Amino acid sequence: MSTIKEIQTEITEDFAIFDDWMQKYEYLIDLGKELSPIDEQYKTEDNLIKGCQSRVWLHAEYTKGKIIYTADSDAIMTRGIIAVLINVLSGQSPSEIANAKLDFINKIGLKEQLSPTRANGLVSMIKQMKIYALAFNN
Amino acid sequence: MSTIKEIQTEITEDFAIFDDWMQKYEYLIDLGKELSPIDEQYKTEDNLIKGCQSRVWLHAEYTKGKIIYTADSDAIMTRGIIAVLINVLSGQSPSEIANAKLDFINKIGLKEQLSPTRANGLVSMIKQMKIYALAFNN
Amino acid sequence: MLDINKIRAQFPILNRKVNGKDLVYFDNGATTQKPQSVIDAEATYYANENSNVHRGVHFLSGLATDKFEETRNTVQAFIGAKHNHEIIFTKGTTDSINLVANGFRTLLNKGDEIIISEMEHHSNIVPWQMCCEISGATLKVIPLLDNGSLDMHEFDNLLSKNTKLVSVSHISNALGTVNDIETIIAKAHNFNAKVMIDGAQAASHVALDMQKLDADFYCFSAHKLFGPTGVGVLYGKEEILNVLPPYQGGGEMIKEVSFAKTTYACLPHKFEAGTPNISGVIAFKQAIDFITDLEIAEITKYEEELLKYATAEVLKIEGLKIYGTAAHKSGIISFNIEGLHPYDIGVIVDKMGVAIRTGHHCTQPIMDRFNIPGTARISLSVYNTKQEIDVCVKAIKKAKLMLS
Amino acid sequence: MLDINKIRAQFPILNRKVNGKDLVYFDNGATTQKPQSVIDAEATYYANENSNVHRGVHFLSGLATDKFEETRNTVQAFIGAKHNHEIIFTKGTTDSINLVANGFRTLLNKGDEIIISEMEHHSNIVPWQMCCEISGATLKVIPLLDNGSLDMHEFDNLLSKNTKLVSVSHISNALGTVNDIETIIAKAHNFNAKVMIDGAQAASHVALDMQKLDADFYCFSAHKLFGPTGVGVLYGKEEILNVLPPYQGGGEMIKEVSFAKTTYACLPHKFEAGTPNISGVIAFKQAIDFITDLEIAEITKYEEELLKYATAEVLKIEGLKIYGTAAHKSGIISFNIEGLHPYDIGVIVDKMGVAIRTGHHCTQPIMDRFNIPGTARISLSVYNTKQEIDVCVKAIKKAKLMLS
Ligand SMILES: Cc1ncc(COP(=O)(O)O)c(C=O)c1O
Ligand SMILES: Cc1ncc(COP(=O)(O)O)c(C=O)c1O
Repeated sequence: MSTIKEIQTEITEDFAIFDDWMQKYEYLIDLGKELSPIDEQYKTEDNLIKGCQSRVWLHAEYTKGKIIYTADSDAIMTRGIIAVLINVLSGQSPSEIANAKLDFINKIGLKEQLSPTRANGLVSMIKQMKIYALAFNN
Repeated sequence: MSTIKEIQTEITEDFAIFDDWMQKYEYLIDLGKELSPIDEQYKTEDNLIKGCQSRVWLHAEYTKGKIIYTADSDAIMTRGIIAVLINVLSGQSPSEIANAKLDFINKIGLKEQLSPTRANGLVSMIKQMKIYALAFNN
Repeated sequence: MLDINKIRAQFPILNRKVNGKDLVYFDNGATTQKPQSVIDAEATYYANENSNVHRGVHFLSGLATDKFEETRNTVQAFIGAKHNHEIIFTKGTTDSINLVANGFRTLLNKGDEIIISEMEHHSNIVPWQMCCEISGATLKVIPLLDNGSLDMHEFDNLLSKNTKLVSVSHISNALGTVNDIETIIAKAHNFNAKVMIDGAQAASHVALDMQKLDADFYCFSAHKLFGPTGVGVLYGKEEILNVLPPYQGGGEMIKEVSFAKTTYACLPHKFEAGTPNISGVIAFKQAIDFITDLEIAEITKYEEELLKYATAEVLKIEGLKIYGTAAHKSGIISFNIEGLHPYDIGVIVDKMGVAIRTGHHCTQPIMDRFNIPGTARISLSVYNTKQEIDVCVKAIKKAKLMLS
Repeated sequence: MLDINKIRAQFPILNRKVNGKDLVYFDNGATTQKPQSVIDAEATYYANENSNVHRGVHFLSGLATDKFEETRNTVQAFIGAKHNHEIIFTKGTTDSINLVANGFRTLLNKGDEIIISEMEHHSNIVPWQMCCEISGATLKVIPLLDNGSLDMHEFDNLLSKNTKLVSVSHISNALGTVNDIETIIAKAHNFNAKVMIDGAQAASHVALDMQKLDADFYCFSAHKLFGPTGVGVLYGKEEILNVLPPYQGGGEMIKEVSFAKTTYACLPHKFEAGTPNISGVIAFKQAIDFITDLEIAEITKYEEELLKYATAEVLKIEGLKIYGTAAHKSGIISFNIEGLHPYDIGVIVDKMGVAIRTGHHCTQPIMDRFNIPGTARISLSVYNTKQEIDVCVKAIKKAKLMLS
């Protein structure tokens, strides 16, 4: 399995192909559509991360030294970004996740969507992913 | 006795002599010093008109169809302006006072001191003088 | 007739690009843009006149105070208040409503009732919930009809001798419904209830006359009226403001302070504790002058025309549903497209330079009523044009294509 | 060393004439003047970036929100708060104190005590009087010594296990006294009482470090700190802000609203209902940057030098008495001249271009303590000079001559 760093490089290259925002957004929408669904039983209040506008559910499981994340959102653009984040972090070890620097976010131009002041719940989602990593690390 | 209009003209001429604010203010201070004192028994809470900064006491007496005002203030500049106002209004009939247009205020450059938003109680004093006039008119 | 190009020229932000495209600003319900005169007034104040108000005897303090009070007189004339001390400056509509709701706590008893409606902005719900919790009064809610107007029949049923206050919006920010507040006020007064009108969405769109309307309280925000942020107006009838207890304690609002006994100042100062937003209030005058120069009736007419056009155009988009279809509406179109989340629509049209709002618009009970997570909302102002509506509709269509 | 001419050049108002004379602005305790960077920031915001914050997904809304939050981070760094959500934006010091006093109503019981001092500004008196009236708690007052400092011995006597909160000013606006708040905080904490510090007169003059100070609440106004009117800061420790009930109800401060149950948002939003003073908060960042660029320690040093000079110079005027002669003072000189009313002095020096404040400075209990109707007050800022002090002293002498 590739490292977090390698996956980020890959994603950055994937996005570099696109000339304009529209192609990039269409790609994100496709990723959102393809995101493997979260098990319905995990779409609970407890797993809900509330942004002002779109809702995000996040579930984490720890097996064989790795964390497997599944997630969902009611907005498709948010799902697309979730798909990218899961691609990067899911299946990695807690310590790698906890220490990961997610620098692809700036590089592929998702910064706006992932600014701490945005209302889409994604920043809280990343925070929650790291909190799981720290918890499983102990 | 001169009419309110005549007195105002006189006062305007008095002030027109002065070249600068300093002479004008010194004149006002002198008027303030010369203001015939209010009878101490009338310096009551009831007769007190509170500006934020200087206090004004106003007393009115109705005799022989005329209103006689006496007034005082703890600030000398305020006393000076009071002296001018009493000069203009005291000894006139209620209806003349009630209808008086005090246009000398603008002409002699006391507008700043007598703006409705000033904290010296003078505007409230003029209002109170007119209220007495209306009361005695009935 | 209004010369819209001349109007647009007064708003510098309308020249800017967003994401490489001309800005199309349709988020006027959230806040309006500002004409150059308002921007200049703030700058001029700070560069030439800045001083604290109401307290100083020096020149600048007098100047600032005079200008500050000039705005109060301008607002008085704008809404037809009887006295200038019936105009209280607050920091916004939310502040104005809280001021009244806080004061009413002490005037209400268990068994008393407050009536609001299902279409209210959170700012006209939560303060009354807090007020009821503390006073023991009960909150009653006028329900919505399917077209987004108030169920006036139910309103009649809710009114009783227990009703002490009715607080409803003049115009709904999420649905655009213009409420028949004249009737609401008259009916409430029949039961001796006071009426507060949340005019946040009305003051820049329709003419206001407090004498005709006979509302007991009316409030709005300067920032939704081409004015600065951080300034609000609370109008209240003198006799009611006199019995309402003060809200905040502090400088300006007192007559005498001692540890034994503090007495409160007269109106309007009783409700204006502390240093106010002086620059904002002073610049606000320019915003009102902007409106009165255009004539509010002309604005209403033009916006009605825009609304009619926009409604017809968006309805051509298949699967699009408008929430709020009352007969009497202001320039607000809330909609969803079948199968799409409003957030996604908003994010994509933004990339085409079009600023619309998405979400619950601080009106969750409306969203619950229609069982939707939110809507996308176009809200119009007098500087908007039909061409902008065309751009917006095109952008929505593109978003639909991309998202489907 | 500070280059005062360079500093002055940043303040456009300092070039203006008043009554034909160069403005000498010594009313900084009431409000400070604004550097061009602050003025420009407001104008730029309105001309390019204006949008409502925290709600929109469109570009301008994101931009405005980011800038708004940037100021919060700047304030956090400026006062050394642990978290940025410990910074609440209010409309001013008065608003900040009312927010806390209102919340404490529900946390206090009969028999509990609040301690304030005899030197407090009305804004730090009246809210606590209101709080006590409603909660049944008792207000205790630390008396003043003749030199205008707090009677710390009496403070010790007042402190008890009943003390729930102590609220005192960092620096007195009427006397200039710098209180030993470190000691006050430590002593209050020994009794498990919370401490609120009114920093209105401190924040632009002395360095602040919440970690070292350990205050539970600290507040100040932007307009006294070279920033816009209508913006205030309330700092509170996270754990205390979390238990304090919300103040105003409205948009932004909720998590969910329904008529059955409303839940509140997290910090800082819980305390920021409604549209904030967006332009003011954004421009406020420039004001703090102005201070940090100069270095606050340099400002303190320079102002001490000015104070020393001004004190010596005014004391040369016969019959002049200074109120507030504590060992540790900030740049404020409150005085009276035997036989003269401060109002008269103020009116006359104004004619010579000198803006000083006269009156009770919203501290009537101090005036009562010294049995005077008011004082004339010179309050200094970093852009003032010794030459200006000379002009002011000359003007006071002239006033004395005219009035005697
Ligand atoms: C010590 C002190 N506290 C509180 C205040 C009130 O500040 P504001 O009027 O900005 O609310 C002031 C300023 O007048 C002050 O000097
Ligand atoms: C109908 C209505 N009421 C109240 C408000 C609150 O106004 P503000 O945020 O300016 O306090 C708004 C605006 O968001 C509104 O549209």
